[in-house]
Amino acid sequence: MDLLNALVVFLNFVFVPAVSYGAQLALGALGVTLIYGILRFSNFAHGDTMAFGTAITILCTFGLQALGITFGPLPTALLALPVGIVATALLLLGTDRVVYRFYRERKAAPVILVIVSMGVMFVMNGIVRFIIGVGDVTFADGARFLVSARGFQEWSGLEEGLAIRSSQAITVVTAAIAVALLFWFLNHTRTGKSMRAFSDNEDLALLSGINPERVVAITWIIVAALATTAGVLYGLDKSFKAFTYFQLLLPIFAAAIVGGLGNPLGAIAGGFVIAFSEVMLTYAWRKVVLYALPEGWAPDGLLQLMSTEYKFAVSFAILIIVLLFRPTGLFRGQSV
Amino acid sequence: MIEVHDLHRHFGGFRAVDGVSLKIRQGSITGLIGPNGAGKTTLFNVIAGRLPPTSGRVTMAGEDITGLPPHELFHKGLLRTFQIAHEFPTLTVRENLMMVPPGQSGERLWNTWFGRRRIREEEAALARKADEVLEFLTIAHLADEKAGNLSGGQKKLLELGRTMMVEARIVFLDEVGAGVNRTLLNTIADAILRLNRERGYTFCVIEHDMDFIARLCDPIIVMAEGKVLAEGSAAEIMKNEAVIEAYLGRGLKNKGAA
Amino acid sequence: MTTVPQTRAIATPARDSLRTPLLFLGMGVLLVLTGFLMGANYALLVVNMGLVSAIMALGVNLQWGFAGLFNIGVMGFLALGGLAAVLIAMPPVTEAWAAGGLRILLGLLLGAATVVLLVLLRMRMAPSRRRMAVMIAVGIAGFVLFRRVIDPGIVAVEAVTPAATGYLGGLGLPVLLAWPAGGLLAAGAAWLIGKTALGLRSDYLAIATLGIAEIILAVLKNEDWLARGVKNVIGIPRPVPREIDLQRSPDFVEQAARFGLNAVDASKIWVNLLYMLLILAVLGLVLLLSQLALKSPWGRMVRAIRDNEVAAEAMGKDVTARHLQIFVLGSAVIGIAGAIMVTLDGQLTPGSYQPLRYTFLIWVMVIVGGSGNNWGAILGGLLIWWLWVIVAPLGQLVFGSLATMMPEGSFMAQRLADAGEQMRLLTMGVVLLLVLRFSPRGLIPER
Amino acid sequence: QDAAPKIGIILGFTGPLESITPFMAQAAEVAIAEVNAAGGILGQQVVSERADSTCIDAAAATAAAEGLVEGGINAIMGADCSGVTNAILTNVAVPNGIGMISPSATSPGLSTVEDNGLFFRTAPSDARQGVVMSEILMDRGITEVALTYTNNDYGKGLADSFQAAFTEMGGTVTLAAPHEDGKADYSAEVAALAATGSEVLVVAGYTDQGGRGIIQNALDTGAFDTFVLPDGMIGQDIVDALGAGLENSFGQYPGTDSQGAAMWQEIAAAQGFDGTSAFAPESYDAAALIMLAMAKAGSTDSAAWTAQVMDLANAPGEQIFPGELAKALELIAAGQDIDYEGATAVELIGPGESAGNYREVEFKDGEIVTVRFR
Amino acid sequence: MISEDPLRDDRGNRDLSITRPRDAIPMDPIVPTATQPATSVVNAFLVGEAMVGGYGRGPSILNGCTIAAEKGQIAVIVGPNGAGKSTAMKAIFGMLDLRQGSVRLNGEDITRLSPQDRVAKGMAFVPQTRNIFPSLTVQENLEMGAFLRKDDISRTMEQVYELFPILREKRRQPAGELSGGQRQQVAVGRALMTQPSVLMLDEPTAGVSPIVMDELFDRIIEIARTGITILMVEQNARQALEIADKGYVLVQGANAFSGTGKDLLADPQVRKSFLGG
Ligand SMILES: Nc1ncnc2c1ncn2[C@@H]1O[C@H](COP(=O)(O)OP(=O)(O)OP(=O)(O)O)[C@@H](O)[C@H]1O
Ligand SMILES: Nc1ncnc2c1ncn2[C@@H]1O[C@H](COP(=O)(O)OP(=O)(O)OP(=O)(O)O)[C@@H](O)[C@H]1O
Ligand SMILES: [Mg+2]
Ligand SMILES: [Mg+2]
Repeated sequence: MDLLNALVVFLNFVFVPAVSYGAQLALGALGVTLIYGILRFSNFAHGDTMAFGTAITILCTFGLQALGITFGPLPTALLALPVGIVATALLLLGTDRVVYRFYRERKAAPVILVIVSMGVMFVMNGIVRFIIGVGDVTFADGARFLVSARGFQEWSGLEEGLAIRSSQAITVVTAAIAVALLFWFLNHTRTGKSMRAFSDNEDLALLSGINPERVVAITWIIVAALATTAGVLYGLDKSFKAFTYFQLLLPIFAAAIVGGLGNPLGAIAGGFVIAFSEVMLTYAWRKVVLYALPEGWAPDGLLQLMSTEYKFAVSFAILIIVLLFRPTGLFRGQSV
Repeated sequence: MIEVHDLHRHFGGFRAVDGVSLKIRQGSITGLIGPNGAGKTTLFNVIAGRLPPTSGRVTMAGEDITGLPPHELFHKGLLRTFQIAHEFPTLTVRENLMMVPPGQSGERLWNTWFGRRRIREEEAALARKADEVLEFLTIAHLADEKAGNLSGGQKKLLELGRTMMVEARIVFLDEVGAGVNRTLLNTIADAILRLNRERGYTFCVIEHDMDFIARLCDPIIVMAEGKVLAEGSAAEIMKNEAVIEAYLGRGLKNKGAA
Repeated sequence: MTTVPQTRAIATPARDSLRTPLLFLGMGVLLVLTGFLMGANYALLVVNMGLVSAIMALGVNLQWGFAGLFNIGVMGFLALGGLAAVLIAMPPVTEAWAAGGLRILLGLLLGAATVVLLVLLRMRMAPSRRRMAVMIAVGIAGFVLFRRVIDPGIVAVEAVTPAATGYLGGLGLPVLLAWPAGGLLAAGAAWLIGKTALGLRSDYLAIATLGIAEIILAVLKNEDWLARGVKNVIGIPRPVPREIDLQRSPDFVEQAARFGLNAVDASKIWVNLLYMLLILAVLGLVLLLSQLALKSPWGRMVRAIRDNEVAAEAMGKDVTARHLQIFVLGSAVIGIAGAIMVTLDGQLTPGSYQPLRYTFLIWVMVIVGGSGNNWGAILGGLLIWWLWVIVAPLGQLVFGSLATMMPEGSFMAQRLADAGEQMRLLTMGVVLLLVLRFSPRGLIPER
Repeated sequence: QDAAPKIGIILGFTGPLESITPFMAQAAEVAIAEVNAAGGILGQQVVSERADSTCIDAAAATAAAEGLVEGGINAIMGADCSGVTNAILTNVAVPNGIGMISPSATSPGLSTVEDNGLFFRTAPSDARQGVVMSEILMDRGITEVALTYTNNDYGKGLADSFQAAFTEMGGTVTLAAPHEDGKADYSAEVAALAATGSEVLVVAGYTDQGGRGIIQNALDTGAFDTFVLPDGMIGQDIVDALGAGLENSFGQYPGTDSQGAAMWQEIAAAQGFDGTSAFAPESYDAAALIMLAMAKAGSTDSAAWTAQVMDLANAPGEQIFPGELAKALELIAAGQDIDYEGATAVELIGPGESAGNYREVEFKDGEIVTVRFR
Repeated sequence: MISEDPLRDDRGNRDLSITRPRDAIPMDPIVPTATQPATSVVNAFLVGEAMVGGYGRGPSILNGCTIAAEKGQIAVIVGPNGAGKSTAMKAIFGMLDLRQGSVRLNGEDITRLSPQDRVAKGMAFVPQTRNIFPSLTVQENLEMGAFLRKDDISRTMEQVYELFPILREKRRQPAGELSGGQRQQVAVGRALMTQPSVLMLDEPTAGVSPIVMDELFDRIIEIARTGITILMVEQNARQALEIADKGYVLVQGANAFSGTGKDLLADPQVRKSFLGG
């Protein structure tokens, strides 16, 4: 019996990874949910928006590194982040100007906008690959670990290690701050309220003197900031690859939807639901149980509920079950 | 006809319908009035199966119909209109009416492939019927317009028109009059009376226009804050202090401008 | 008065009735041009797959365009259709059946029985803690029993020459039977899904269907005993003769020579034409049936439901039942298309079913064509598929020549040359945006 | 012969393999350039044309290949993924009678497909590698491993053959968990693999896909520090990215003690790209084989040149390594036998697939160090 | 698509006319013609003169009607359903492109201003339908009414709550969850928050209980007395005309009768055909 080791194993392989993956999804989902909440469509280009912001940030990071500028123990990419955000904001505003605005003025049905965003997705895809290529890019520097497995073992004298990467910590903190800020912004500032009003009833918003173009522009700028941050943090933690960012779209959407579209808190909750269900349900509990049970009680199997090949299936099944009980997500999101 | 037994419907902690018991007599035109937010529409929604009750029972001709879905109630002859018009915007006005009657053979997929002749005949009859109703509602010229393009009042008329497409046993009218021209409303009142007398429809009517209510309804039930406040004939209700206090008021204070 | 954009225009009937034939004519011209530029056979291939895409688009259009069901699990139903092709047309693997086939069947029966029992329990017992407990107990017991019975069977079956078979094989029937069977399989799955998930709305339904599609694919990819999983099933029998046999048949070569064609070209064209006839027959039937249905009170009811479910329900229409019916029908059409596609490819490769290609591209077809209009869906299917394959050479052409215009060896020239193939997606995106820009409600809008 | 010999290079330039296919195509083009510098074949310069197989979309791949055929190609270098390779083979290559050499389709299923003698591959079928890998493990005294493989025909095939061979030799695979490429997160897989308590992890994936994600994650969490890497996982890029993390690891990829691989590295380096990138050397070999076969057959007709492929690839004859294509052409012209070794020690067996000689490697100081050959 | 809750369904966004895409139908140049009515109304504070217009390329709904209101006075439009009353209101507010005619405010021609610009000029409008923000709370709805105001809005909000006490109770509830009449009160409250110089109301009393209606009319009179111009469409025509300084009867997009409220009430033909006897 060794409960401490059991706990550490659990933390190291289930809790910490799930929390940080959940936070990564949540940051992405925040952007998706915001667009849905204000502009009322599911933006398929979000994954590629994240990729674009990250690509610019990476180029800028490389520039900084070449100049010998670093950010101490923190990744240099964080220094370059503002540049990425600005570039992404410009891109999004430009896209809105040449693409989305037309359909907004025409009151196109949301599904048209969804398909249009698919077109935008293809184009951004091309742009990103053009800028940075299709290969895998690693750009993390600074201290990789807050707590490394080896370090933890030495420090605690336990058999098991616990690793916390700095990128994980930064992601979780950022996600928490982002959702708090967004919540406050939407519910307690004049601009935020006007954005919600616009999403509720565009015509009436006009009659109240709310400038729709301003609302839209602010939305895109916030989305740019969220998307770039999410993309960069994800890239720091894993690595950057255009195709993976496109693939991220699905879990991000799942997170936004299971949380309830349009609700920032929902995005966070959704991210964690997806992440935890992926990791927990396919985890082989054997090691934890080995430590937790008295000597000699050891089970012979792996104690795995589901094998990992059904990881996505399981997380989607959980998602569907959640939706069956809460048809518009955990936090009662909007629906068009 | 319809009996409501101690019906409750709560939204969170808010008791929109708070223990209502009432009877709608067969063949009557029952008026349901009360201040805004009294719970009238919610009561309708519960009876018509739109909302599940928190507790309580609804029976129709002795049969328990609590919580039945709206489409089944429709087939039992219970019809309703919506306070906020619920037209089918991309259907034409005529189609809005033609879709109403139940049991159309063309609504079975199989018949649409192998029973075209019969469908054509039925359709012709339906179209005639729809045009009659439109004529009556003074919007025959709009028969081929998309219903989404109607004016606010015209949509309410369409809402009423749908109930005239079928043989109903009981019809719930939720503020058909709001936004309808008063002259036309008189005509509608005549029609309701006729349907009631000649075809034996039972009506339950929510309306804020007291002339309309007074002309049609007996008895009148007054609701306030989720409960039944009073019940009686028009004359009784008009004199009831509580009702005047809560609902009717005493007319304009500043008669005439400047 | 000057011109007005199409969205607002209440187009005159004359222009409206001409629009569809004109657009189809234009599509035809495009295809013929493709034939001239890239070869007749290439054009035929594109047309065939375009027609299959059109069937898929019809299925999606039935669900979305007419009933407003946001199904983005298209990929899953396509895959089920494809599975049917394997299950019907591949020869049975007798060793595998001997090794554990019956065990697997028994296991599946037990699994199904458990589910039925659970449903019965749910219906028969009053909602209570006890019901919950009983159901959980039955569920777990059933699952354990199911795994106990089926697992050894699976292991045994998968061990039978895993590199070549390792699965139960199919029924060895003519592959054409797989087409309706694919529809049935997809319809069955859709019925189950619809029973549970159709209460959801818009994007929530979308993600649920997407999830179900992912689950279907996870099963297809990982249950090797069923259809070899990611090891793929290749060599699915064809409903038409093989080109190479034709080329070897003296009769055929002689016939071809009379038309002045060499044997290779003639065989390819003949085979593709045969395929085209088969596909056209299916497409025509689906189109006819759905047009008849839509131009009837049934169609009116369905549109009414799409417009306003609440009111439709109050008018006595059983919204849930109609949704289920349409979901099943649409999925069946998609399943048929899936079976046809696998037949055309001659192989089932579960790993290749990706949402971008097999769900979203189909959606693009429906929307660009004009949702709510069957002719639009067909046009969209043809056009978008054509674009999808043509932009690859096109993008390369454009970017290749751009690259040569840049100064030799410069960064841009290098990038552009490298990016040639990548630009396929970009080109696709630009074209999509342009089409939707000039025809925001689709090329052939609903009425 | 009037038209220039033309080779179609059909690979998945978009889609899941898009990050390695450019190098594969480049490798093939390097071979073509080399031949052209030596005066081409049959007195003409060889031309090539790329097309996108998408790797996943059989219908699009078929159309793209048909487009190439209409464009007058005489041979196909491709395709990459086994699925589309089969589709192109049965729907385009066989009906049109066009020869085809795939550098990377490793599915065993392709060994038995009806190809009319038109199909070859320079990548070994996975069956052999499983055995080699098991032997390496046994020699190192490792009898218990956890296994993860990329969930496609390559990964699954390799995992199957490895599992069979390893168990046969008395080893235990505690868990065989597939992973999907291109996904966002691999914590679940690593967690499950770590829970087995095995010390060694076999990763049958790709250097820039899920395989790498798994290793990264396993290193970070301290779950494993010894990895066994088969061919798809070996490349300079992963060594650069993971650095010291691979110090304890080892693996194997096709190669003999012939100097071919090293020579190829040099050529690639001179062209400015990473020669170790997965399936790049195989691509070079595929293209080279096609051209040499055409030269030997004296014809660009597929039936003619495919008949020469086996002969060229196997002994007897003078060994030909990368960069020596000019010499090979001369020898062929002189009517002498050659044995094409190329970058991957090509040896074609059975229905025309690589026999599979392997080099066992370790990763020291950021270098891929060959330990021995098997 | 329609969501679960019918009350939440009126998100705007369906009326294409409102945002006036740039390429809308261009106006024919306005040439004064003999058919235009006498210029007696020209000097009123708010005038929509000889308006002709319709939706999209459809037929004209307005056929040369003229509506005017003096500063600090109440003008009421009545007429059968579909007569074009709401359309006339929209035209005056710039949510519909006029094919002919003009709109003037305080002598200035505002025909070509966008609705937003008219809001900035002190005009406020309560549409007949979709006139609230359903997912915003009641209080936020009111705040949005005062979006352009820079001064302290709490006093006005207090006044609105006094006028409609039920709204104070429900101020933290999403407006979409209110009853029909309560929503109508929110809509009017929102417009009052603007502190406009012109207040346009399209059937403000539809669905409102008698006691609230009386309060509302009282309040409208009060507002008018502070110098605000009020233009409203009403089906509760008799009460409305009683307080009206000026009444218009619209039939098929044209003026059928006009006069003071009392005149119209006294006219037996008007009473019979339009006011329900
Ligand atoms: N979905 C809901 N959530 C919370 N409260 C609700 C909801 N629907 C209605 N209510 C509340 O229930 C009360 C009764 O509403 P209801 O619509 O039944 O009133 P009503 O009597 O029809 O009023 P009116 O005459 O204005 O139409 C109102 O106070 C309303 O705010
Ligand atoms: N968006 C629209 N598109 C096309 N036609 C419309 C549209 N809105 C209204 N109409 C038509 O314009 C005419 C006038 O409508 P309007 O809404 O102005 O009537 P109204 O006088 O306000 O009637 P009500 O008293 O019923 O509200 C109606 O016949 C209607 O069908
Ligand atoms: Mg009500
Ligand atoms: Mg109106």
